[in-house]
Amino acid sequence: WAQDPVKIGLILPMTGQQASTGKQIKAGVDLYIKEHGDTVAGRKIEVILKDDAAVPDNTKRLAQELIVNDKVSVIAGFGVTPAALAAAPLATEGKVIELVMAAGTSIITERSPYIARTSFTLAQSSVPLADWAAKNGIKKVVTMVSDYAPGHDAEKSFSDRFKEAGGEVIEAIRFPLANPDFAPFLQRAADAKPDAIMVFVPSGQGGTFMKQFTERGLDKAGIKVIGPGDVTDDDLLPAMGDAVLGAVTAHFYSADHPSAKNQAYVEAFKKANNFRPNFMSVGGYDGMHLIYEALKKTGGKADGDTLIAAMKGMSWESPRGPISIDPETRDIIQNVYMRKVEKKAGELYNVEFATFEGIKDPVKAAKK
Amino acid sequence: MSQQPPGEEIARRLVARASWQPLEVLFWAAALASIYVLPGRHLILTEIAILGLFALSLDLILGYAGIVSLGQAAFFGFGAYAAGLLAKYDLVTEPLLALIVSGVAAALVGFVTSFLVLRGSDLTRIMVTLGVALVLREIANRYAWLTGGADGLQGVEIKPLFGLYRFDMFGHTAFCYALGVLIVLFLLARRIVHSPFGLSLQSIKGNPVRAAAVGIPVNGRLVAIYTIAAGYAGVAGALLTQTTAFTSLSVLDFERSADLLLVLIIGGTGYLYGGLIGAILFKLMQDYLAALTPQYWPFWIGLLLVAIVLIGRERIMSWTKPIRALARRLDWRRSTTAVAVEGQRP
Amino acid sequence: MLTILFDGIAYGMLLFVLACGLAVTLGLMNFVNLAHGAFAMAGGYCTVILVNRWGIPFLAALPLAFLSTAILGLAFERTLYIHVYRKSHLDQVLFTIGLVFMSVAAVDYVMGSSQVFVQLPSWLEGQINVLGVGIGRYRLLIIIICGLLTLLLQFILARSRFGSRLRAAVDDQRVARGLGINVGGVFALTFAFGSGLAGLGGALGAEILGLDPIFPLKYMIYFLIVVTVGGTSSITGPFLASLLLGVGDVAGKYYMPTLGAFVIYTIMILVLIWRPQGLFARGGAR
Amino acid sequence: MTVMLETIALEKRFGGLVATSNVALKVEKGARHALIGPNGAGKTTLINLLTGVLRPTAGRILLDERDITSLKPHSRVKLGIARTFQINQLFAELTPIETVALAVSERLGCGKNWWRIVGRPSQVTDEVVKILENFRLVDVMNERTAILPYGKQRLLEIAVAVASAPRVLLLDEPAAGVPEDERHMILDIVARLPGDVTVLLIEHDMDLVFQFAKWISVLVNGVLFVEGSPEAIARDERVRQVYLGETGHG
Amino acid sequence: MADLLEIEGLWAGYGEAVVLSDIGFCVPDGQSLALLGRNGTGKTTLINSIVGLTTYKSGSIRLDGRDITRERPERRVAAGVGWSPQERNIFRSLTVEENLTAIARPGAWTVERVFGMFPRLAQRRDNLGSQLSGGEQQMLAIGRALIVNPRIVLLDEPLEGLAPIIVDELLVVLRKVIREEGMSAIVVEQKARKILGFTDRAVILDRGRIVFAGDSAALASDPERLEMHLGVTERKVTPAKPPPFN
Ligand SMILES: Nc1ncnc2c1ncn2[C@@H]1O[C@H](COP(=O)(O)OP(=O)(O)OP(=O)(O)O)[C@@H](O)[C@H]1O
Ligand SMILES: Nc1ncnc2c1ncn2[C@@H]1O[C@H](COP(=O)(O)OP(=O)(O)OP(=O)(O)O)[C@@H](O)[C@H]1O
Ligand SMILES: [Mg+2]
Ligand SMILES: [Mg+2]
Repeated sequence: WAQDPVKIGLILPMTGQQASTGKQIKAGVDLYIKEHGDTVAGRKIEVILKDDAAVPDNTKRLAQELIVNDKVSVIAGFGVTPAALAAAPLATEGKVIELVMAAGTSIITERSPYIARTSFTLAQSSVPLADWAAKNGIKKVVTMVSDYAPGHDAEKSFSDRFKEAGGEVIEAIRFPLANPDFAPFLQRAADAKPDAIMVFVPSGQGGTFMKQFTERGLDKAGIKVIGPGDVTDDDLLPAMGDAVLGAVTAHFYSADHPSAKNQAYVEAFKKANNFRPNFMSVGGYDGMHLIYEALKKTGGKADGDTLIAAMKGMSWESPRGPISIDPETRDIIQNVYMRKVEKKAGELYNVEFATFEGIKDPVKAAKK
Repeated sequence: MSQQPPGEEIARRLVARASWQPLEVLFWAAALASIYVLPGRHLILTEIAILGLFALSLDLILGYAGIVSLGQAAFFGFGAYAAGLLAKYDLVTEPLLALIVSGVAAALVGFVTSFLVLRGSDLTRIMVTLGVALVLREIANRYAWLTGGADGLQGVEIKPLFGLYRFDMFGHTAFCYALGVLIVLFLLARRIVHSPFGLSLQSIKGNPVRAAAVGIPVNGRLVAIYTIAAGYAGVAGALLTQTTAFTSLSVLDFERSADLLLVLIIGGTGYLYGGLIGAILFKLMQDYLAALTPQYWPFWIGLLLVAIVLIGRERIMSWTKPIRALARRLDWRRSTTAVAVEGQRP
Repeated sequence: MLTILFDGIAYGMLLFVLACGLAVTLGLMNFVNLAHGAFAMAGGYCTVILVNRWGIPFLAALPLAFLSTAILGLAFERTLYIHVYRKSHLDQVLFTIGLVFMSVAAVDYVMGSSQVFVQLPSWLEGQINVLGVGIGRYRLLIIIICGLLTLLLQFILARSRFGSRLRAAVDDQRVARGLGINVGGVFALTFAFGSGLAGLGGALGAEILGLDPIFPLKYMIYFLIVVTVGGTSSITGPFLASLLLGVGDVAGKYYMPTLGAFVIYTIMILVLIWRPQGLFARGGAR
Repeated sequence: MTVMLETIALEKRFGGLVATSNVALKVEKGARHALIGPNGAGKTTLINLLTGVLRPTAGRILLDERDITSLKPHSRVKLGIARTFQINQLFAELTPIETVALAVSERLGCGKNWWRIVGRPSQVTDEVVKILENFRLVDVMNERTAILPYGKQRLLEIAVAVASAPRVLLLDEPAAGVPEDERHMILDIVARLPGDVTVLLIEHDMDLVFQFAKWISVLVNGVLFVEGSPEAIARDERVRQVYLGETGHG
Repeated sequence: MADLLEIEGLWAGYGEAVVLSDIGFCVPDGQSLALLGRNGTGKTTLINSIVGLTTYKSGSIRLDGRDITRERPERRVAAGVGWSPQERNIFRSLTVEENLTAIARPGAWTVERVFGMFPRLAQRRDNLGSQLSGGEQQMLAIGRALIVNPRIVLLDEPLEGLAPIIVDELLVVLRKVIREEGMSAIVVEQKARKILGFTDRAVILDRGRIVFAGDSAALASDPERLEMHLGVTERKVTPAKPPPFN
């Protein structure tokens, strides 16, 4: 069997609202394979890409087909939380690895013993953000999040921690996931006169939000934007204009991360794709790394139990910095950086200025 | 003209509308055969069967009663959540029974909302049905404690069918189950459309003013068929939940209703098979193209849709003439009845 | 809260510019052009390229966006749409959705799937403060352009002979031709005009709504709502409906953020039950 | 003789226009009654009021002494009012067989039946046969109505009305567009209806009117102008002036 | 007198179906022609073919010496064809006045002149097309045919649905226009006698072919011919009641 390829089913939203997420991850995966070859531990790696358009019942069927017909060893990708959740029972039943490369709700990894994650959880960046905000003179905050699980996660983790640290959340606003005009919500936030607005919008919507924020003149009114890094997504940042200068976010990856590894990564990525990598792409890149290394460790054995065992505790240096897989929760442990939007060589970047090291998912940590 | 006395000829013509055509028999034989012939494709076949049933529900109101709806997902979603909740909280554990309950529940919703679509033009109806589906979606989103909100309904576990057949990962049980339900409901629909009730729907579609002048209670008939169709959609939704043990807000999405409309138009309205054929074509096309180019498959689907319209359904139908001619030759009743009736008006 | 009212009006006006092209094709030509949003998107991307890449001033780019989408619309009309006018509404849906799919994938291929923005001149950014009411400069511009447009449209379509020839052609194409109306020409001109309006809307709306390849799908429902609520028999109908919806939506979100999109859908359903032909339909016209 | 259909102070306004004004019309049981009048006098409007297509602004309608003013159109059909339309109202996609079968099924009360196939019971078939033969529609019975020549469509229009075996038959210009020989056929068919069927005919073809009618009402500008026997109407100078003209009948 | 309209060997129909076979006749300038025939014999199809709305198979149509066989309908109108369709086809969403102004072409016929001929229309000038009585629609259809100021006007059963007094007036006006203004006309009519006194020539169609072409007056005084082609008998009433229906 050593000659058989190891098949990886990559289920991503390649069309629809979340298409940019899919594109980034796919590019990350491709880049990794290009750099590291398509053979590992004597076995060829074969990636089968499927588009679920972020519709969970598509995800479920595609996962099922990949497992049953294509006999994949790993299903990977998952642009949104419901998609990742929908596939979980199949991972358990089929004993295949479900590797989450994007979705960021805390609970996902608890849904099957075969799930591992190389992206992030929203709590991971929201909690350090709350700490930072409390320490930096921000007292009153309005939270604004998209009304779905990751948004709720971000809102809850931030508020809990922020209140603990003595801050005040004067209003919590949730807006629909698909939302054309932020104006009324922003106006409402502004009328509450906070020191800062904590915002979470899914990858891709940050641009509109920031535009309308400045259009309203809130920056001039002295209100800061803080949030998990999605709102100043690297993908969109260059197009957002100078208005976003100074926005402070907490996130695990910035294209500006000042390590040699990252500089090489960004360069190679741009060359291959013509656009800047964002945090989604490293999820895909690191996910492939995790699979490769685990296979090396198992000597090419790719059944679910062996592979997940090999993944647990694995640690390595990623473009984002040092990361590892928590042996208990199979979730990712990583640094979270505080960043501020600045202009470098005429382009906007999230420039890191502080680091919180080795952050575990706070939600799961709190459960113990 | 035939040599028969006109009386007999007329009687025969009336009944011939409802007689089984050889192609129909062939169609269902092929469907049944796929259980054995294509065991590896049962997953997608199940989806096709469900989509086909869903399209059938739209055909009943659109193809026969002339009500355009862009909100069938409302009933589909309602059925889906009903089945999910019934299973999750162990309210009705037998899948078939739960399916029926879900269908009836969706039909009730259909009955209540049917009064909204009695008036207005096509466009109005499109928007009202769409609005109903969107509002329902918002409600499902809002009551996340019950429905799971944007994360989907988790923890649904479907008990074995009749206590015997477990829903396996290969989807064998699921396919047989879905196909069985589809066949039963298809037969029922076929019966309905060939009945005087069905004919009266067609007349309402053609000319409601005249229909009323013939003594047809237009609104009553529309309410009835809308309710039935909602039940069909609900059953389809429930089937989806039961065969995937999962449901999420996407069952109520606008895209679902829109795709459904596409499916039905591709297959053609008003002869019952349109939805089924459309479902087969659309799913296979999508599956094939998405495998070929996961990122840009919508382009090719779009191109196909455009081509279908530009070439024209009649011309496409004429390409299948040889097949139909062949089927007619195979018709065992040909000698006795000389079936010149095309029966179906695609 | 006057700022909210102002925002609502601007949002409504934007909806109107985006949807009025559809009101023209759907309402006056009786053609279900779901690809309307694709023309809006074309206008948007056209502006992005003109302004961001070629450095053409924003205000100069607007008429260019109008023109280029109008020409694009004309080209499509002459080659493709012309074959579909006589088909059933359902076929039109199929056809135009097909075009939407194609446009979405094609733009994704050419321009990438991330959102893009128009780089506005600085004099259009930020707010001015009039008597304590925060007025967004950009939104003010939208209101002005839209107001002028409405007057122009009203004049062209309701008063002129062109308007009645168009409506005659829609009522009965065959007979209109038989009575000497150049149906092809009238339709082509109208269609191009409608597309141009969509393009203008896209150019103006890119800033507020964001521009990405799925734009035509994302906003299709909104366009349709405007047109149905307003009724298809005039231009003032959709105009007033846009304002109603814009203000309703913005105010609803401001005062009851948890109800989200409820407000706009509920308004729509209630209006359509109350007046199936639309709020401002001309009595019994269709 | 008993009055079958009666209107009391019936009025219909369209905005500023009074299309029917204080009309008190009595049609006797079994009558052969014609309604004539200039174009736009309100004849069709009156029929629409009688059948429930339009709601009157004021006044009442009695059928066989029962008030039917607020009944839905289809309920009035159930009570025995059938009509033809001045401008054909047919089912373009159905064939004449289906159209007639539909009307017959509905009358026999099996319209709600969703289980049996159209055409069973055979009583339906028998009637369909009879009607198609009577109206010379057998040769086109399997064509889509949309492509029938105008004259045939006209016949089908009347056949549908007759198929619901009415007690009161309202004919709105039935002969318009029908060639001369078939005009007489229509008249024959109407003549052969059972004697107790009440017929109200609107027609501008005076040959037909005077052959058919035993009683004529003249409507002008929404008002009942004169009524009388055909002879009296033909002689009436005022009717000549507003309607019949100099070469008119008489 | 020169021939205004010349049709030669015309075959036409709808789609695949051929309805008209080998039609040929002429209408001289300033003359009128009665087009007769039973139900479904192709009268409307012939009119529609002259307007340019059928599927053309072969043959030729010339107007004023110019070949218009392949012209589009709107060009034929510009060349001088006016048309009143059998089913009237009033533009529903235009007012009476707009129905006229939308298609008007300069010439002797103006909106006011049409309203002068049909005072009833003048009263209803702001009514939408969908809100007219049958006869009013017919008047408007005729008005539309005239207001394009054609050389030849094609009237497909124009008398249908009009009150007798209006019919009389209309025929008087038409005759005057034809005599004095040199307009030509083709009039389709079911009741041959009504029209034969008015027209100069007559053509009878049967199953898409011409079975008679000649002088109107001659045809009018030839009851056998009328009976043979049109089924017109001088029967007065048919009291010989057959067995009752039902
Ligand atoms: N919906 C409407 N709105 C406004 N006016 C209308 C409407 N329907 C009919 N009318 C007007 O009412 C008047 C009466 O119309 P009606 O159809 O009853 O006439 P009629 O007697 O049947 O005439 P005809 O002999 O020409 O058919 C007409 O002047 C017509 O224009
Ligand atoms: N759209 C159509 N498609 C196919 N066949 C048609 C169409 N319209 C008419 N026909 C056929 O063409 C033939 C001639 O019809 P036409 O309407 O020209 O007759 P007509 O002499 O005007 O009859 P009428 O006296 O009823 O008006 C008929 O047999 C009819 O069935
Ligand atoms: Mg009338
Ligand atoms: Mg004709």
